[in-house]
Amino acid sequence: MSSARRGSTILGALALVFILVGQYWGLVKAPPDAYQGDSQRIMYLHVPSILTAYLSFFIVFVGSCLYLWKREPRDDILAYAAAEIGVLFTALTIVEGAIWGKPTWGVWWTWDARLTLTAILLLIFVAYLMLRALIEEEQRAAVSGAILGIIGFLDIPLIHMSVYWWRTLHQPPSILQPDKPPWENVHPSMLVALAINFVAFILLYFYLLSQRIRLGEKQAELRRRRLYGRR
Amino acid sequence: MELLRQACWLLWKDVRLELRRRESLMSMFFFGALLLFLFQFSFEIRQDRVAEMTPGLLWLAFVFTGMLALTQLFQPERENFCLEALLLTPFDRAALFVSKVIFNLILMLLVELVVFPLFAILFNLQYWGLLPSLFAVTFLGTLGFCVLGTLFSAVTLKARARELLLPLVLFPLLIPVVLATIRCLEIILRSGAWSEAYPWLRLLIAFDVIFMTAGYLIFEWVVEA
Amino acid sequence: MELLRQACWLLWKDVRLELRRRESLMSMFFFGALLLFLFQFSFEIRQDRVAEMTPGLLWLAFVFTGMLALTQLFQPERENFCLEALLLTPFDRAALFVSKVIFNLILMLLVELVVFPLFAILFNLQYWGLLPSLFAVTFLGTLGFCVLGTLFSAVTLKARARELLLPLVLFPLLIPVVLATIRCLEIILRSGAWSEAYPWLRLLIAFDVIFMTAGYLIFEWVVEA
Amino acid sequence: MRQLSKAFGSQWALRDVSFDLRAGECVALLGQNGAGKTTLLKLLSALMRPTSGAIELARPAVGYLVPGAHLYEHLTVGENLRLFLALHNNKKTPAEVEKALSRASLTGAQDWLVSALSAGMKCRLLIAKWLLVEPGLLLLDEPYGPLDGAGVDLLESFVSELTRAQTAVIIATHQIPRALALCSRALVLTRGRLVFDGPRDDAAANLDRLGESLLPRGEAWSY
Amino acid sequence: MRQLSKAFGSQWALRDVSFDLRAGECVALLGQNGAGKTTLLKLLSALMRPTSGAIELARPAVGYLVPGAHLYEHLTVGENLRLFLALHNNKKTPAEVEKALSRASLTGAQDWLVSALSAGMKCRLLIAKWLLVEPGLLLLDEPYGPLDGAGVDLLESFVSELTRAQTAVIIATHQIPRALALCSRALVLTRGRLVFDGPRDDAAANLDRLGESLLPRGEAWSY
Ligand code: HEM
Ligand SMILES: Nc1ncnc2c1ncn2[C@@H]1O[C@H](COP(=O)(O)OP(=O)(O)OP(=O)(O)O)[C@@H](O)[C@H]1O
Ligand SMILES: Nc1ncnc2c1ncn2[C@@H]1O[C@H](COP(=O)(O)OP(=O)(O)OP(=O)(O)O)[C@@H](O)[C@H]1O
Ligand SMILES: [Mg+2]
Ligand SMILES: [Mg+2]
Repeated sequence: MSSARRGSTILGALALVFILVGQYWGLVKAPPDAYQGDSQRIMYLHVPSILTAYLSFFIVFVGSCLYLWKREPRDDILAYAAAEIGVLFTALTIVEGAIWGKPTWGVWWTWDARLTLTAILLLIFVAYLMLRALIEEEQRAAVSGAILGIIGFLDIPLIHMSVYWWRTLHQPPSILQPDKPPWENVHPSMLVALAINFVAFILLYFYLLSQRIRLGEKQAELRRRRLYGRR
Repeated sequence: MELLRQACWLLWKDVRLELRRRESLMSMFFFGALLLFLFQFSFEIRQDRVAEMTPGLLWLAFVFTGMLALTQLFQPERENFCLEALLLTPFDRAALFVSKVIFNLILMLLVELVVFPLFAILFNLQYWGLLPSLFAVTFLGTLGFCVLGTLFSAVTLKARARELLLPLVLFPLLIPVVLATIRCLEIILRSGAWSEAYPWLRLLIAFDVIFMTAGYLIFEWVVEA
Repeated sequence: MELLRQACWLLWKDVRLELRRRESLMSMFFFGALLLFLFQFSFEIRQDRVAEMTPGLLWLAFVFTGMLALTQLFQPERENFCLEALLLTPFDRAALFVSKVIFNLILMLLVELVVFPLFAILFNLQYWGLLPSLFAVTFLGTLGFCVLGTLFSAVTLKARARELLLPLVLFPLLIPVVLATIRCLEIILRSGAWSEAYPWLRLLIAFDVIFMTAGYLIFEWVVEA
Repeated sequence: MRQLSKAFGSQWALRDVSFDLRAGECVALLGQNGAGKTTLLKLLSALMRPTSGAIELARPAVGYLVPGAHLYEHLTVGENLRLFLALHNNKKTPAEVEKALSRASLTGAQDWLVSALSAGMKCRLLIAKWLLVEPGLLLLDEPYGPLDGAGVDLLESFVSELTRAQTAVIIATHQIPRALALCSRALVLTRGRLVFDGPRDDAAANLDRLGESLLPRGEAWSY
Repeated sequence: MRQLSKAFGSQWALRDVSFDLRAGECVALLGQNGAGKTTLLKLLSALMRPTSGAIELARPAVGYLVPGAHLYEHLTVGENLRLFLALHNNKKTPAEVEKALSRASLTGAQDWLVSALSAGMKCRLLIAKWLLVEPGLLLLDEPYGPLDGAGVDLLESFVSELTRAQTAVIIATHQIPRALALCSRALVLTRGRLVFDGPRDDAAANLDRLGESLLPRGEAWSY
């Protein structure tokens, strides 16, 4: 228990260090973008956030499968925790993207495939949380969540495909293409900033996840104590 | 096949109940008709735009009426602990899934059968020749809708704010179905060419197959204690 | 006012049942967002067409929410003979009608409150200044919808054959309400001029008043043995 | 009650039943399964309309207790009581409510959802409800079913309190010994017809003759 | 049954209940309101999952009879029976079904909607259903409630038939005299704990000590 706690704390500290370094690198050391100027620097947050969100979805899936299979409350706690943090990072991505979009595209939102996909991701995660919150009985809520976690994950490739085709097969790609940064002439320190921020976000993610799992375990422990009395 | 035999019995039960009360069908027909009127009054559908708007409107009408049916799909089981009564029997849980999917499919197809011609008349469309292909595509889409819809109708059986929660959970997952069906319909209406629609059609079929399998495998957990 | 006091208690009960926690409200918000997504996928809503399509789309969203809510409106009373329990008390039957209408109205207004701004943001509309008038009109339309819908939903509570006629009468009545509201919205969005919308508005108000009175008078007969 | 009849479809569930009730009277309503007891109670409570005949009530407030029904499962015990008391225009104080609940051994269950109560506890809750409402006529439909010994004691003391307060009580039940011990008068229905109406001792003496299957074989039904 | 426990939220409904059942045994399950009888039966029927503990069944087919529940109200009697028999993989002929119905005095009610049956008739219908299904373990939850004398006779002959056919039967009830007369063994629950498990005569002798409020005041409970 306490070694897990220590690990989590170290993770948190590391994440903090990397975030600080990454921000320094992103905000100060990396040169401004040739076309977009300083607003491009938000990329150093934006891209790592969506990456962690994807990771989250995968962890929800794994936790859900394990829970249905083994019925260990531990796996359910994992899935729930990952879903909650997933919402956070997906929302973060969208907010960052929107903030980025306003100066570059002139609008907060556009129906680009990638944006749409991210929004759908958010909706699925949110539906997961709602579903769990609106079912009274604990076991029922856990099982229902697991089912949504699995089905949702299976659905992602299909949603991905359909949304991309929707935007590409149907009409010419929109003039706005956020996914084509001028990689050819990227400054190396841009890449370094991005890499550091990747690591920072992954660390941060696992730190939050471990904390959230701990919270879930504490709640379960509390319920057990109420039942069996202090031991 | 044990599963099919049991599913048939359960289906027979649902059909019996529906014939006796006609609750779902009635509200679906009314709602479908209301939607058509709504479309008629609110979107000026001009002839040149028909190919573009029709699939969206039609499919939207189907999805919405389908949603209505889904909120009531397990009503008989909710009353009088009948779900428990079913669970006491040693039947294959997947049979319940299969029967409810089929029942829902029947309801929706009936509504579609009425709405399609009504739509054509109201909007003066001339797509009678295309009707078989349109219907085939709609069938695939409806199947996908029913499969996931039934699954989550069962999942949200005991939830509060159910009528809002169900679409909330369901719609994001249904996006491939919605997009694929509409695009297919559009392509057929525009050019009548199947070849262009193939990728979408494949997607639709993949969706149906994946989630029928997944639902079949997972349903046991949905209804158990 | 005895009636209002009783209606308040009944309303309190419904609200209690619905929101044991605040998540129901959140679900409303996401529900609104979801509908707009669905529209986007169904029709390519282009900038130049938005103003024209807005009233229809908005009302589509509202009618859909309303219908879903209606199927569940009397669910608490259906279970466990609770309607009988209510009828055993000497309360004014109309109070039940009033409370259910208000409950339904609250639900729909909440969704509308979310959908309006969301719609504006997602489709880049500039109707902020018109919002109060739009909302006023929508309110009138929603009221009419809720009144008729509540009656409709109460009727289906009883399965007796002769009363199945009532929905047949009630449902078509919804069409003028929806039509009037859409026309009003359209006019306001197009020109912002109230004067042009007056005839429709008067029609809408007349409908609301007539249906509310009729519902109030008829409701006792609908729920009584 | 005059010439009360009720038909379902082409079938009579109740045929020309007439009787008078005095205030403060306790009546046992007996009869086989399907004899029409529940139908009669529903007619009296105005939850059903008679096919013919009329009901005249001196005090219109009718209470009708069916174990397990008539409660919102997803409201708490306290919320259910508050709602129904408010609709009955009943201005009992929270202290009185608390007292009624404690009589029904439901102290501390105020904040439980009704769906979390056991069958007997729901029945006790209904008793507490009518205890607070004090109706002019109380109809009980098979109230003994889910109650344990203490619950039966509660029910019977509740009934005798009501009759002392001039409320008429009708108990439809198959627990004939208990019902006859409690009530002063008995009605017996057979296939929708009122075949006996008289004091309990006459009923007890003639029970075998009145309905063949009222008692299980060999049951001693002393009271 | 090993160490069966069930908690609802932070409250135990059943605490470490363990017992064995032999084939053909008839067990009376007694206890006050809220003691946990229904919870125990639901766990045994696998309609609920235990919080801890495990259940081992020799013959997996479990029947669970709760008067008034488990029937589709808007199907007819015949349709209900046909549906459930089909799902139980039970190949009884229509003649056998007719016979079971006539034993339950429901002849001619085949085409009635279940919603048109009286409480006792529904209970008889459930008895007919389990009579046809012949489960390996039958759980009865307060079956006496809505039954008249003849119905009780039917129930008891049904139970003794089953036990003769090596089916184990558990009856949860507050009709202690009847249950003890019928059963060979008794279990008594008090606030979720099994406080007695033994032959019925021991139970009968110790009843006052086991649960204060199992019997109404002054009830003679000879059997
Ligand atoms: C609400 C708005 C936005 C959302 C939801 C969003 C979402 C995403 C997502 C999901 C990715 C990862 C995609 C992948 O790796 O496959 C991504 C990457 C990226 N986004 Fe955004 N984005 C938004 C706005 C913007 C804006 C305004 C810009 C800049 C003009 C931008 C530039 C980028 C870049 C440069 C990448 C990474 C490079 C790449 O994968 O090609 N995004 N965004
Ligand atoms: N809704 C209904 N539709 C048609 N017939 C009905 C309906 N309700 C009751 N009946 C019939 O009326 C008769 C009397 O039913 P009732 O419920 O009054 O009997 P009961 O005396 O209460 O019996 P029990 O002791 O079993 O509760 C029965 O034959 C029953 O089938
Ligand atoms: N779904 C539930 N949620 C929470 N608590 C419950 C639930 N079901 C039962 N309980 C509680 O568990 C305890 C046992 O209930 P149970 O229904 O098993 O009692 P019982 O022995 O059947 O009583 P009765 O004789 O009244 O039927 C009660 O205190 C009850 O409040
Ligand atoms: Mg009855
Ligand atoms: Mg019980």
